[in-house]
Amino acid sequence: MNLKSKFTPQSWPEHPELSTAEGKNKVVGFWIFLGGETVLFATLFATFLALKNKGPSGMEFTTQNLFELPLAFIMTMLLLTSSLTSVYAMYHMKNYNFKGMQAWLAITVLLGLGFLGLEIYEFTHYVHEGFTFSQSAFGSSFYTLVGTHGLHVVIGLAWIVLLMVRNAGRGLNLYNAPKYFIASLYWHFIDVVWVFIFTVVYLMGVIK
Amino acid sequence: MMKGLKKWRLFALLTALIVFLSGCGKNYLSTLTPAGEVGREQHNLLLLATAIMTLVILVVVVIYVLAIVKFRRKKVGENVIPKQVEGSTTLEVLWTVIPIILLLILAVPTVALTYKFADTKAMDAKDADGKAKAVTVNVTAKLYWWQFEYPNEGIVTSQELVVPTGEKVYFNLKSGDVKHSFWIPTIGGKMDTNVENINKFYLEFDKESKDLETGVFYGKCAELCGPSHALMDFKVKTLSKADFNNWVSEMKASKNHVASGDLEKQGEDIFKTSCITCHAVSGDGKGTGIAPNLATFGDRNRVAGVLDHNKKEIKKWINDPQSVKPGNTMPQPEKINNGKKFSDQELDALAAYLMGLSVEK
Amino acid sequence: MSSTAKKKGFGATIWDYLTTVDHKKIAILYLLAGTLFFVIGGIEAMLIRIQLAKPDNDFVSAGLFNEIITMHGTTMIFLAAMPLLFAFMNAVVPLQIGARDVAFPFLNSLGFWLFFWGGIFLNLSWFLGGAPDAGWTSYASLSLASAGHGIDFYAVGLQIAGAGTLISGINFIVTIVNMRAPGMTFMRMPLMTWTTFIASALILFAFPPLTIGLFFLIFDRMFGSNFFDHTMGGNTIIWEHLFWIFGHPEVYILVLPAFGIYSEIIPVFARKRLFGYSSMVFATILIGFLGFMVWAHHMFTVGLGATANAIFAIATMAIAVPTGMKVFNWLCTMWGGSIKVTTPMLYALGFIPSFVAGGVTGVMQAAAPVDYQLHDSYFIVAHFHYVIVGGIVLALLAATHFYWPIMFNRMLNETLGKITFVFFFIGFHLTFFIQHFLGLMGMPRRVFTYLPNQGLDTFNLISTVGAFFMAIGVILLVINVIITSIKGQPCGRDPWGDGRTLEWAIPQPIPFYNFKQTPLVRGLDTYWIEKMEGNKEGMSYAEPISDIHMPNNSFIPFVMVIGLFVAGFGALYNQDADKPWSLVALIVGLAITFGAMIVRSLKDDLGYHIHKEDLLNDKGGNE
Amino acid sequence: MSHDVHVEARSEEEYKYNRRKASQAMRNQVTVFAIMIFLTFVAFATVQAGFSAFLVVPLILLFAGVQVALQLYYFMHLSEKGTGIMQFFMYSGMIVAFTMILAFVTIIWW
Ligand code: HEA
Ligand code: HEA
Ligand code: HEC
Ligand code: CUA
Ligand SMILES: [Cu+2]
Repeated sequence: MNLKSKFTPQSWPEHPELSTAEGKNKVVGFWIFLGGETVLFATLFATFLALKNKGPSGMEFTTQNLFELPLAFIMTMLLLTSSLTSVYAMYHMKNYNFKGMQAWLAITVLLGLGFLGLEIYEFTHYVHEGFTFSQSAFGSSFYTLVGTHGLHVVIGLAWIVLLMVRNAGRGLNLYNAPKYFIASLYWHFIDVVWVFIFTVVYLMGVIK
Repeated sequence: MMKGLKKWRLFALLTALIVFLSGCGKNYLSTLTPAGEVGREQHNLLLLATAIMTLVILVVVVIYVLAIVKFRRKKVGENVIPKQVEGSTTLEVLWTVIPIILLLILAVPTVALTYKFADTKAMDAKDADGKAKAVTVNVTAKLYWWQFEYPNEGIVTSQELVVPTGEKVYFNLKSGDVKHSFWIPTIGGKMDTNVENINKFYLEFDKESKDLETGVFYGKCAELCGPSHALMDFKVKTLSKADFNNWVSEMKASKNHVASGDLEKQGEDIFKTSCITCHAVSGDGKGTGIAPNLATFGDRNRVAGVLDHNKKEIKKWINDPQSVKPGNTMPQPEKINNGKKFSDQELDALAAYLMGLSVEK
Repeated sequence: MSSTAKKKGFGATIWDYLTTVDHKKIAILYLLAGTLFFVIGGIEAMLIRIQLAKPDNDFVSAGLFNEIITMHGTTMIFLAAMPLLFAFMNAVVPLQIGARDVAFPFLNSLGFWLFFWGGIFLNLSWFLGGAPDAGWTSYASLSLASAGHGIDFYAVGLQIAGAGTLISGINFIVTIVNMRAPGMTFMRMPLMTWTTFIASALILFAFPPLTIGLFFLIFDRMFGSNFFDHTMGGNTIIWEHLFWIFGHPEVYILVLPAFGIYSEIIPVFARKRLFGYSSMVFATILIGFLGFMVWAHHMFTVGLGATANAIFAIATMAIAVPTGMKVFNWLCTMWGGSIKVTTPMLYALGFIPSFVAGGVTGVMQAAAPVDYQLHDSYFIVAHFHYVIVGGIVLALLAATHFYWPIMFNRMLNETLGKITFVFFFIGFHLTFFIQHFLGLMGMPRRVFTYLPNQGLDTFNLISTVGAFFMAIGVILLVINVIITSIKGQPCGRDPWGDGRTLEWAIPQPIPFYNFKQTPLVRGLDTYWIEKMEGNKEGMSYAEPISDIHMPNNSFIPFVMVIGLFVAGFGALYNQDADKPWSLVALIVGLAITFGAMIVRSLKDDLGYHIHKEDLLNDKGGNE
Repeated sequence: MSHDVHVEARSEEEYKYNRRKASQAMRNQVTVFAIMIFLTFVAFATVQAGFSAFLVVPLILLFAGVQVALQLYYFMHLSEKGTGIMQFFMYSGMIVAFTMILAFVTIIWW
């Protein structure tokens, strides 16, 4: 396919991410990868549920006295909103509006960074209180589950930023449209996982 | 459940076949010579399963042989193009339904027995003194030896499990270090000893072990647990209820054991300085959990589960336990005897003393 | 890059293979590496059998024995059986569906190198202070207690190799979903393709639990977490579940492609359409699905409780039904056909009764109360070697003979092939049949020795003798391969005469771009249909000849994997205080990997085109 | 993989129509977002209010399920045509996930 072929909004296909064979492969492949990721996170959730509040005898930390809902709520809002902004970005991508897309992605990244910052704050806070990765099985499973999600956020951010920088000078084409599209899928998936994290870890954690 | 089934005749025949095929193994070790209710029921289910499976294999092989014989190209003709058949719904249904029926025949007793073997409610039945009515043994598996504690009787032994015949014996199984698995093939199927929880199950012992070639049933560790996993054997002595009660009181009395004779006395002295920190020699109490309780050592069938039970092997063991069971936790003599090996004479003394530790004489 | 490049030097060939993204060459790489590991695993098996030939033997020591069985199991499953199956999947599936290559050629190469270096990493443990010794299952209590770095090699090595497998699995799925030639509907796909598809789906869902389990193990051993340390609230049963949630589907990942291979061979040599095609497809899917519902049958004695045991027992038994459908369909394919007993067919014929025997012992074990006796005894060893050797290894040997013409344009010697079969087959039954009785007679598995006069001596000796027969068989095969590569003649298209599917329709040697024109698929067994209708070309085409777009070769996958390989050592030695360089290795390794990834994503790699004129001039292959 | 796509310029008419359709769809997305925010809010609120766990847990799990479905079907466009295979793999993954979690909360003791 030709990188240089120029498009107008009119000639830009309705599904740019699917209009090349490579694009189709990428999108289908990525969805299948997400199927695998589902199981990966399920494993972490399952382990967390099995090890929740388990520790050396006399351990003081429990989900009830550790977690704070307001923080989790703010984090949730940030991430949910970033999901919407990336929907906007894809909307502009399909309209062949490169600037609009980049702008909305930038907002997405900012929201993601906010989320990440809060998460780091939360973790350092716990560590200060003495609740660490190696303090108990509960600690190990908590940090691994939430941390793996955090790692996904980091990767997602890096990915989006890389795409934005890389393509800033060349605009949209059929070669990079699928890349943008799957990056946004990835970002939504991160949000999907978070929905379960705040429900299962935080909300179900603080219920007495 | 499977009562009154005439089919057992057929199974007897099949057993005979298997016996013929295998020589059956030894009656103190083989699962094919069950000597207890649990083992027997498992054996019966095994035979039922074998019968079904033999049938399946037979059917397949008959079709298979016929197909090969009838439809070789030599017979059919070199250039014949066979009819390209798509399939057959009737046949599909047939070979879905028949296996399901066969599996159901297997599944019903499977489920029933699974629940039966897991039924340990009787363990909780207490008599007036708050003691459990059933004989209960707390098994602790350690690298590479077994401790058997009898909480009701307040005694402890190791390496050789002693149980009464003719009643259900209940077990609490636990591991002291890594995972092991408790298996007495002739008596009944195994149960793991986990590190984080206690498993419960029961076994029944029909036959008194003194009639066996070896005098005891053989027990095995069935979960890989390190280099000497293969050597983590234990033995089972089954006694009539009366003999068992007798044994229990002898065990309680074993704390009063005194060594007789000079050699044994000398052995006792060495033992008191080097060994007593780990090994108890009284069957009374709960056991140290560090090393096998040696109160019944003289009555044993093997040394450390695997060596022949005589003075020569005892000396070999004490002199170099690591060469016998690599990775086991009993220290080499240098470690416990001020950096020296035991002299031959000291070993003799220890052996004599250990042989004298007995409750059954 | 042109199709006319002739006779390359040795160095150029090596470079070509290091950078190739062509599925046919990657297939050859898988074949070579898989064979290497199969021979290593086989030698380990021989050591096991020699040690057990007589009671109280001291051929190898207790600790070493545990290392050998662990490495035997791990090597055979992860580094021999799977890659060898991948070899044939890679070689055949794209051709069968009329595709130019797999969906992600770059990832295909990455997957291979990950597997290869992961395997090397694991095997280096032999030289770097001892191999893993906790069994291929590596149960957590023991694997945490195990001293030295053996278990670390296991965890990190499998992590690397496993990533490769996962990538390849996704690749196959997308290939099969997206790259089928026009007319190739799902219900016209050959069974090799179907089983590859389902096995890949199983990989997709089974490997993540293993990945996580291995991470837990790595964290526990190297970074101070407490997943499995019960004194800190951890639980070793979690490992057992994770391992078997992976482990059980894994055995179907192995056996389904093997079923696929038989489903190709039997119709060809019975000269008859596969009986009950749609029920075969249905059975494959059902086996895949049920495969995820039965893992706890490996844990009947753990103490999960009667209800769990009963449920998993029933679910396990259910798998016999779809598997039975397959067996009877194969039998009915032969029935009424015209059977020619070539070497591949001989293996297929040997497979049927052997696998059924292994399968039914599986069902016996599924009866939980019986399994209380059988678990961790030699009966289990007998069961799984019957299904694995009788199912998978026979399939691999069959496929080697069957697909050799496609991969190398040569035929392996038939007579020698049949002799190989006889040795291997007799040896196989001799070795493993008797082990059923060893188990029933009270011999636990994973024992480095046993006491004399317990009735186990003779049978063990017989078993060892059988293993030597198998070794002779394998050596004969190697000889056959060597002879063929020296003296073999090009065999041309459809050498078996009765090929039915597209891979046989393509001219030999196969051009590096596969099909000059995308074929049009007009039904199940396309090539057969065309042949029956007298089409000399063997194919109908879906489009006129036009330019072909090809991906570029790339060295990046190799570099990425080397980075991970180095980082693996860094992580592994990070726990040792006396190895400060380990942190450097970890960082440098990861930097290499990420650097290579960034290069890959920054550089637009658009491939190149083969022009129509060149295609028209190209009369045959690319050699 | 072998050929470039031929992208045909759409007629002005068609283009306008598509544009309208897209912005209509975008408005739907915003509605979906509003629902998600609402669900999240209710979930946090019921927990904060301290109702009985037997009531709250199923409720918030249900809400989570709905939210995820919305994400998948609207934000990630699974509701569009030609996504059968993707749905198949997602659902298969979820079945495996569910089985595993069920097992871990029932048969792993203390
Ligand atoms: C390719 C590999 C493979 C395959 C295909 C199978 C297939 C099966 N396996 Fe096996 N299994 C292993 C590899 C495999 N297994 C391995 C490696 C282990 C040990 C791991 C370890 O611990 O190290 C193991 C262990 C194992 C266990 C655990 C034993 C234990 O450790 O206690 C069990 C228990 O249920 C089991 C059952 C089964 C069953 C029911 C099948 C079924 O799929 C078989 C179905 C096939 C048939 C039944 C034959 C054909 C059917 C018919 C002709 C129809 C009619 C049949 C009937 C009505 C019965 N297997
Ligand atoms: C794909 C899987 C696979 C395959 C193919 C095999 C093949 C074989 N296996 Fe293995 N086996 C396992 C998977 C496999 N095994 C697993 C998973 C375990 C459990 C491990 C554990 O407990 O953790 C196991 C365990 C296991 C045991 C039990 C160990 C124990 O519990 O103590 C035994 C014992 O007999 C055994 C034997 C054999 C033999 C004789 C072969 C033979 O079929 C091998 C045949 C091949 C050869 C003989 C190679 C010949 C080549 C040469 C001799 C060299 C020639 C060289 C040149 C020409 C250069 N295996
Ligand atoms: C650190 C503790 C320790 C000390 C000290 C120790 N042992 Fe042991 N001993 C063990 C352990 C542990 C075993 C079980 C080994 C096994 O079977 O794996 C054992 C086993 C034995 C056995 C075999 C037991 C049986 O039931 O078959 C004998 C006999 C024995 N020890 C004698 C001695 C003597 C004599 C001494 C002193 C000279 C001694 N031990 C000192 C730990 C110790
Ligand atoms: Cu203890 Cu094996
Ligand atoms: Cu299994």
